[in-house]
Amino acid sequence: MSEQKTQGKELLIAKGLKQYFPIGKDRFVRAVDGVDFSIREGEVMGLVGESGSGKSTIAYTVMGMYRQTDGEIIFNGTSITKNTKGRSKEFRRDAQIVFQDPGSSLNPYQDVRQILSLPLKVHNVVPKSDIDDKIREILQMVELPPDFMYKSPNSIGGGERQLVSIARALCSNPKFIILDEPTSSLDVSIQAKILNMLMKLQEEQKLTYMFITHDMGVMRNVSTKIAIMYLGKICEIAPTKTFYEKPLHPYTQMLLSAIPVISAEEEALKPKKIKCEGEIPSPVNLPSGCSFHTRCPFRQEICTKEDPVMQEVEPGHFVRCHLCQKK
Amino acid sequence: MVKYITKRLLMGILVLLGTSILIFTIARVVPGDVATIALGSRATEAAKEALRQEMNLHDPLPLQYIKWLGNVLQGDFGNSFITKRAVVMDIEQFLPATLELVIIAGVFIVIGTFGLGLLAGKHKNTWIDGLIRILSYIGVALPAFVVGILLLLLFGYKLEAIPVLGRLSSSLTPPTNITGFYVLDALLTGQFAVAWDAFLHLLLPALALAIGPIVQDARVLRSSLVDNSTKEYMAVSTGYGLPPNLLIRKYLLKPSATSAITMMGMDFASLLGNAFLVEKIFNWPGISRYGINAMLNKDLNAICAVVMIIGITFFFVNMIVDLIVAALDPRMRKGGKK
Amino acid sequence: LSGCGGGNTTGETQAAGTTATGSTAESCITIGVSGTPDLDPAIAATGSSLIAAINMYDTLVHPSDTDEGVTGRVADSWEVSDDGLVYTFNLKKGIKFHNGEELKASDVVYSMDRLLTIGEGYAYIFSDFVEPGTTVAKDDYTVEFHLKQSYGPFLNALVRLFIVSEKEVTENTDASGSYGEHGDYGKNYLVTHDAGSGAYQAVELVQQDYFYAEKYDDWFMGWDNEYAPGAFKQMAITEATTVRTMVNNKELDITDTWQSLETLNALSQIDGVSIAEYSNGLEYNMYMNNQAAPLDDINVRRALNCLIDYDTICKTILVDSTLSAGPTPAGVTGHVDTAQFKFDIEQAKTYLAASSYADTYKDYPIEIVVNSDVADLEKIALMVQTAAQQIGMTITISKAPWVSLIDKMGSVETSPQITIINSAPPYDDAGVYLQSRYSNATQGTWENGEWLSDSTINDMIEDALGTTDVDARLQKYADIQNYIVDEVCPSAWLCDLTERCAYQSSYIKWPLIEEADGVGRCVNGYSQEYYRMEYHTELK
Amino acid sequence: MSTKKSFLSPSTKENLRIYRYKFSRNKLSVFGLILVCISIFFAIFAEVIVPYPESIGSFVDYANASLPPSAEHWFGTDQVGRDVFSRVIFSFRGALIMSLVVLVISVPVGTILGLIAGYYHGTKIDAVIMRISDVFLSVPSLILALCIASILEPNMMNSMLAVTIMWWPWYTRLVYGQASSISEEYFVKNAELIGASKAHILFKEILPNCLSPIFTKMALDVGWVILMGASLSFVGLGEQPPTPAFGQMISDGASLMPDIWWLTIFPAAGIAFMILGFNFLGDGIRDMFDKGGH
Amino acid sequence: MAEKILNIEDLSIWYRTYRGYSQVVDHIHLHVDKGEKIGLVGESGCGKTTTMKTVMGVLGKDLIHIPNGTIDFRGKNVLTMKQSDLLELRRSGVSMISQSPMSALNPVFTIGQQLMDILKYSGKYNPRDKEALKNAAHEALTSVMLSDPDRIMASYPHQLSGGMRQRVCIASALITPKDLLIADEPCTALDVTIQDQIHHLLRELVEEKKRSLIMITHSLGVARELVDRIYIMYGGNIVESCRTEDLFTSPSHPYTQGLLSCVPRLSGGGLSAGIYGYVPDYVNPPKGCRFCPRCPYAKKICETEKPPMTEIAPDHTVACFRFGGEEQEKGGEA
Ligand SMILES: Nc1ncnc2c1ncn2[C@@H]1O[C@H](COP(=O)(O)OP(=O)(O)OP(=O)(O)O)[C@@H](O)[C@H]1O
Ligand SMILES: Nc1ncnc2c1ncn2[C@@H]1O[C@H](COP(=O)(O)OP(=O)(O)OP(=O)(O)O)[C@@H](O)[C@H]1O
Ligand SMILES: [Mg+2]
Ligand SMILES: [Mg+2]
Repeated sequence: MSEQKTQGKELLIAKGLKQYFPIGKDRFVRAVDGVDFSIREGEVMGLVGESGSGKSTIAYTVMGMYRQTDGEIIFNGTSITKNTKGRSKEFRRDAQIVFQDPGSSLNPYQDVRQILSLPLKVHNVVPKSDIDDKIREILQMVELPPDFMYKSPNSIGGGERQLVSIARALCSNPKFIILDEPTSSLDVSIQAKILNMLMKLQEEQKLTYMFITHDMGVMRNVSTKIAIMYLGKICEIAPTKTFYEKPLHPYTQMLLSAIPVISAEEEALKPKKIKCEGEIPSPVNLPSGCSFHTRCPFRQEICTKEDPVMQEVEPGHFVRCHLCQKK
Repeated sequence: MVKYITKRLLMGILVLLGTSILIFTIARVVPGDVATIALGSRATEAAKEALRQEMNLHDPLPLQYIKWLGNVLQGDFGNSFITKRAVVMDIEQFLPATLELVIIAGVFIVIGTFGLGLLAGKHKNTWIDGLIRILSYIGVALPAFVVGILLLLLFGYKLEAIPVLGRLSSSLTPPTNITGFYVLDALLTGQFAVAWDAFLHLLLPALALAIGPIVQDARVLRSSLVDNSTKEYMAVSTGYGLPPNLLIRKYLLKPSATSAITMMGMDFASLLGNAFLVEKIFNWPGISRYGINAMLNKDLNAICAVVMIIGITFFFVNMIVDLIVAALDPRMRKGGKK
Repeated sequence: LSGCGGGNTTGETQAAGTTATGSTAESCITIGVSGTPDLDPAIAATGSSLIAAINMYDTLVHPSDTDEGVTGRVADSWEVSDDGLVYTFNLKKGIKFHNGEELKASDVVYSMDRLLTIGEGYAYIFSDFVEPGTTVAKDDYTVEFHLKQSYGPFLNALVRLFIVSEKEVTENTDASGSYGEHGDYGKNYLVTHDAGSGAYQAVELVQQDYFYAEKYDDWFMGWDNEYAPGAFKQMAITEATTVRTMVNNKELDITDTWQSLETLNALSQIDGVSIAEYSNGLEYNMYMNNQAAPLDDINVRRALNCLIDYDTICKTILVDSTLSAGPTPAGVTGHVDTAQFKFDIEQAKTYLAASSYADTYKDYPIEIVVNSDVADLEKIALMVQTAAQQIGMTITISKAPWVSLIDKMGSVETSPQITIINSAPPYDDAGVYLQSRYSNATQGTWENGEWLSDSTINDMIEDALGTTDVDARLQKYADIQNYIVDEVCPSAWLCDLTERCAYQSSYIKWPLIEEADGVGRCVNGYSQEYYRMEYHTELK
Repeated sequence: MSTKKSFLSPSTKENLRIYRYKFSRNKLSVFGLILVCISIFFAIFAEVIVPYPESIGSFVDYANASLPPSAEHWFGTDQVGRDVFSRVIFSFRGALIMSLVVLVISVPVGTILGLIAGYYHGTKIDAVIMRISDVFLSVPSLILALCIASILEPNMMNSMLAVTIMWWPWYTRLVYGQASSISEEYFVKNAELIGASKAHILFKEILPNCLSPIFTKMALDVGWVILMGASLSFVGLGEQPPTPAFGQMISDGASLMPDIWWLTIFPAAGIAFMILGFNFLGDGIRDMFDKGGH
Repeated sequence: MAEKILNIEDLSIWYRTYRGYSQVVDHIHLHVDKGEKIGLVGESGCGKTTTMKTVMGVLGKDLIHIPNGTIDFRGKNVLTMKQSDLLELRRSGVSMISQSPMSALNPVFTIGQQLMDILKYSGKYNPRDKEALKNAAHEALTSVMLSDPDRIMASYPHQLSGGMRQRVCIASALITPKDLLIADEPCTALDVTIQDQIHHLLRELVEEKKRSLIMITHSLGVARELVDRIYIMYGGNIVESCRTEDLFTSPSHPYTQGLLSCVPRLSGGGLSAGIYGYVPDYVNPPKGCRFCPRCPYAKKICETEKPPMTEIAPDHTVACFRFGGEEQEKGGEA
């Protein structure tokens, strides 16, 4: 299913998005440092990258949790960054997020019913009298039994908690959901189940996902296009198939080559092992030039001086690397 | 570090200003005729009027405050209604006595807390732990003044074992005033008998003050010891084959000490103000008793001064405790969250 | 604006004597007091201050030991002009102040003017009829007081004029004080020093701790009494446990008189400790605010008078006190026994029925405010409350510290409906007592909580005080007393207080107590003239 | 609609069972609960259960004054002949009322301010609220309470007022710490993103998570308030006579130690009884909300 | 057969909880040979860490109860060891890399202080020879690719990133030579690239110095790349053990099969449906096979009896009634 080309209009466009966090005088964590991407309706865009590369920050910035440093976000044709006093009501209804940590994303002092009724009430999805029915319906969508309504988050497992989070995101009939590592803290057996359900929902309800993970295996199976992040910048975007078959950026290659796999067949797919070296620089003191040059085995003179720009090497395949630059 | 301290100091000044406004307002707005309170109801009208002029009572309140603050900044809190002299002189006289008492009590608190706390933590869920727990409940439930009375009766009255009243036996001459602390001054001037006598006088009131905090803080220490002993890093350190004694005294105690130290700091600082009952019972000429007298007699200038002095001391003690805690626990540095 | 003056005597120690700091004389008598004294005789008003002043200063006249009236002390003799407006005193020669200066007439003048100008302490007993600046020294040993109006008890009042050394005070004056050319009038100096000529001289005052004074060897009265204490020390201790421990350890020789019955009982169990009983002329009064309903009706006041169990008060609560007979303390010059109320609930009912509140008194709860510093007052209030309950009157009790009580009594609106206070004449004269208790002039002070505003009484008192002839004056006093009880009944008179304290009778001889026939009597404060006591170190 | 049961937590049987288990696991907590219940019982039914109800009000009986404990007077009688047992029992009421009034006023005030400051962590609102509470915290509470109580009229009302004024900042501080960390949690962020009102976020999302330390502190504070009241009484600034109060009785009795010991010891024991009860209870509540499993 | 360095026989470990004993580890058998690398694979919460901490003897008696079983390390039972022997065991016998780097370091001491103490009490160095201790610490830190050992030594844990802390943990476990190294998911906080390097390091260490390794992980991929033999654990039971190659070619236990199918493949091909149901409740575990409620092949007997470990091929044992026991023949197909 990931192969199919979805040709919708562009639902979310980010241009030159920057998010810096001040830490003391004139020092910033450059968590997101100028990224551009767009997501079409019905697409599942995967965002991968190692821990701390700024994946969640992109998600939170899009959702409007931070006062964004720079750049523009266009959602459904309108620029939402103009609205500095938080996001509009429509956006809050149409865009939802499922957080990474199931432990802290549900209020331990509310039961599932209360948790789910909040978005229903705020967005007046159904009349007050129908709230309970609607909750049952939504629980059914995520394959939880109706009597889950009365459970408290403390008494259910991590997987179920994540399902409740997903149910909450579905309450307001959104168009777009950001999934921030929805399964990374769960077991493989439960992960598979949740991923399946997510994909089913996406198809049924024509949803658009931004799917964040660091698991390349998962990414391969859920996304239609993949963006890979390194130190606050996107270094490669490509349709899933191309991405795995013809990775161009050295970092992508390095990453793919290091993935532990469970069959020889997969082994064959991996690029040749690239020995990595060097420290990961901190996002506070970014190196000059390409931020990956400290670890890059193919580093050249220019890499230490000039920051490469994003280039479309073939339709839909963007790379940010001096080596792949078309002259 | 320096920046942190400066920031704390600035913040402290702000808070102290707030405190001064609070206390000044209370002292000026609420009571009746200040002049009558100060001079008695049979004083002549001229005398009363003179006092009102002196205290600027005819000015609007904010102006009164500013004038008062101006004087305070020059070290002038006005005259006490009771002692009829500059409040500053009273404070000079009474503060060292209380500080000496409270410092000894503080030493008791530190020794007692760590002693009992470690004992209970080491023998958790045994009878020793239980006994200390019961002691701590008794400590919570028995007010210091009751403890003081019991100690006084037992040691001073029944056993006559320890001199109990005042700072020094009346047969001895107080040492020359250097620091105001009798024990220290006597040692500095080489009068060892005086130092010993002064120390004996300190024992019981200090103990009465210390017992409550000791048993409670020991429990705080015990519970953080027990909490931390289940932490992953303790299991890991155990796994490295470090000797059990080192584990408890170093690896467990240091991260566990901070909450108890914070508590001890708070207790220590509040002793200064709350010592009055004990001071009263042991006839200790201290600032706390002076403050209570001032309050009961509506000695307004003295009240303001005492509250401010205690506020300042409180602030410094808290700051020192924070610095100690920061020294012990690097996570608390950079003015981090508690 | 260094208005407060003298806050900058930096570093100076409390000591008056240069080197004698704290070294305690062998035979030092230690007395418990409720607070360290004010040494300045122009300010002194509290009990402990009075004791200190009496022992450190001399006065022109001294209360007579034998009969009513006064005998000369500094004054050798005196004359009164016929119109009673000029008093001339001839002073003894060779009296030396503690600083070695001789006491002269100018010192007396200075002392009077200083007292009046400062206007605190006992100034009020002179300020009505003596103007500052009118007293003159005719020569070194003759002083003349010129009164504005005639004042009968003037001689008696002079026991409160303590003579300070002009030289010593002026030498130690802080020029920046608020008394113009007099600077601070030596006020700051006299906080810790004395400037007197009396039997003892101040050595050290540690605020709120103790005051220590030593014998003045050159005292002009001489030291016939070889066992007289070499020093006295007033210690500010009130806590009963502390007092007990100290008495037990023989560290305290005489306690203050505010110890509870139980404490005194316990103290008397200690070997060598006896209870001293004497009367300072203190009378316990239950003040009723005559302007507050329902106390504005005389019959209600009378009813309350009948609700007091006088016997229990005198026997059980204020042990060994005597029944009060009228609006002045017994034993004061000019006192007469008046009619007395009895504890009689039926009688109370009758009075109540006769009052204008006969039907409504139940709607008027009455509040008794008691001084929280005196343990026994609450018991009396409780008794009244219990008795009142029996006839359906509601009485509530609240406690207030002395200062707020004074404050409350400052105006008629805030004055408690009922409060219990003891008062004594400032000197031995019934008239001055009547004036301070019942005239309009003292309304708003703690001595007068009745708010009588009765012009008849006012006039009578004024007339009596202006009478110079002793017998005529005393007759007028008698009339006033009877009038007050019979026609006004503004208060209830609970008892004449017998003050009780414990003292170490095994080594202290206290003539006032031991030679008295029954309860020793004296003018307030004079019970503790230490030069008269004997301190037997060898018996300790 | 979400009714009362939603306030604390979803009242599933499981949760209640866990709470009950955790609470009752420590026998002392149960003991504390019993002590507290007895105290409340004493406070409510004092007049009915005491052997000498008249001793509570104005009553003097000098014939029976200062009697030692006996069969008729379990705790003896005081200097005016009132039954000490009856007075001790009755004192529970004053002590409870005092703590109740103080806490009922100071806890909500402190909590709301703390919630606001914690939620707006790092802003001006936070700074203003916390500095004001610092002002009150910068002087030992007993001193300031005494100061207020003595300058105002010294009676029960004013003592309570004074203590209340001193008390709220502690809750502000406590809740502030909690709230500022809770407001970082994802469920709060989520509620914000959904567009819930500030009131909902403060009271429905954050507040329930702060309740356990609040309740624990409240239980322990009852003891402190009682002690504070006793200390105020000791210097004559508390409950007015003849209504019995622990501190008053102790301070009156203290001067009579050790001969008439029963006047001090029994009221002290009464205080100890209540404080122990509430402390045990507080420990129990803390255990109950304790996240740690075993 | 090689010398067994660690041999766990019939071990059960119960946690004391408010609901009663939580029977987390249930009758497991496990052994490690000298020079062998074994993997312990299973989902979160199945008792891997618990087992290994018990081997180290760091779980207090007030926390756990051991109803039966023995843990022999170099022939001595750890469970009945004297304190001094236990210290010796920890100093030279076993070391463990903790799973949670965030809480495994004492927050109030610098890394240097902590490393130095380990060295000082290891008995391998002269405690007074500061220089030697420091060098050893430096070496350990560089070996885990921490580039600036001096700065790291002077840092407190909270000043380091999660990845750095994890590498510090690894370094302190490797700092003195031990016979057996237990690595409890050592790479959770690390990037795949660094993870790869650490695995390389571990492999080198064990292979060159003839030590043994227990690698705890929930990733079959990691196990496949690193270890010789794999134990699959489910719900406190060891359900299958075999050589690594065999596991991927002929997984036998239904759980193993499910697990393998759940792993998303790099080659695409969609996602599996996952394993039906959830992990058992340890306080009231299923009476028979603990996997039974989730097992597609479950039969009557699975509900009531525990399946024994059955050797279905050399070095390949499975605990399932589909193999072995009287049910063996019938169980083949379903
Ligand atoms: N509020 C903040 N203040 C300061 N720094 C922040 C803040 N939030 C994130 N960062 C920093 O920004 C960087 C990117 O963080 P982010 O959470 O977006 O990473 P991530 O890719 O989601 O990582 P992970 O996989 O661990 O979730 C990190 O270095 C992080 O420390
Ligand atoms: N102190 C404890 N008290 C009670 N139960 C505990 C305790 N520690 C762990 N458990 C339970 O024991 C079970 C096994 O825990 P353990 O940490 O051994 O699992 P694990 O296999 O290491 O899991 P993970 O992969 O998450 O590390 C879990 O269900 C856990 O909830
Ligand atoms: Mg993230
Ligand atoms: Mg684990």
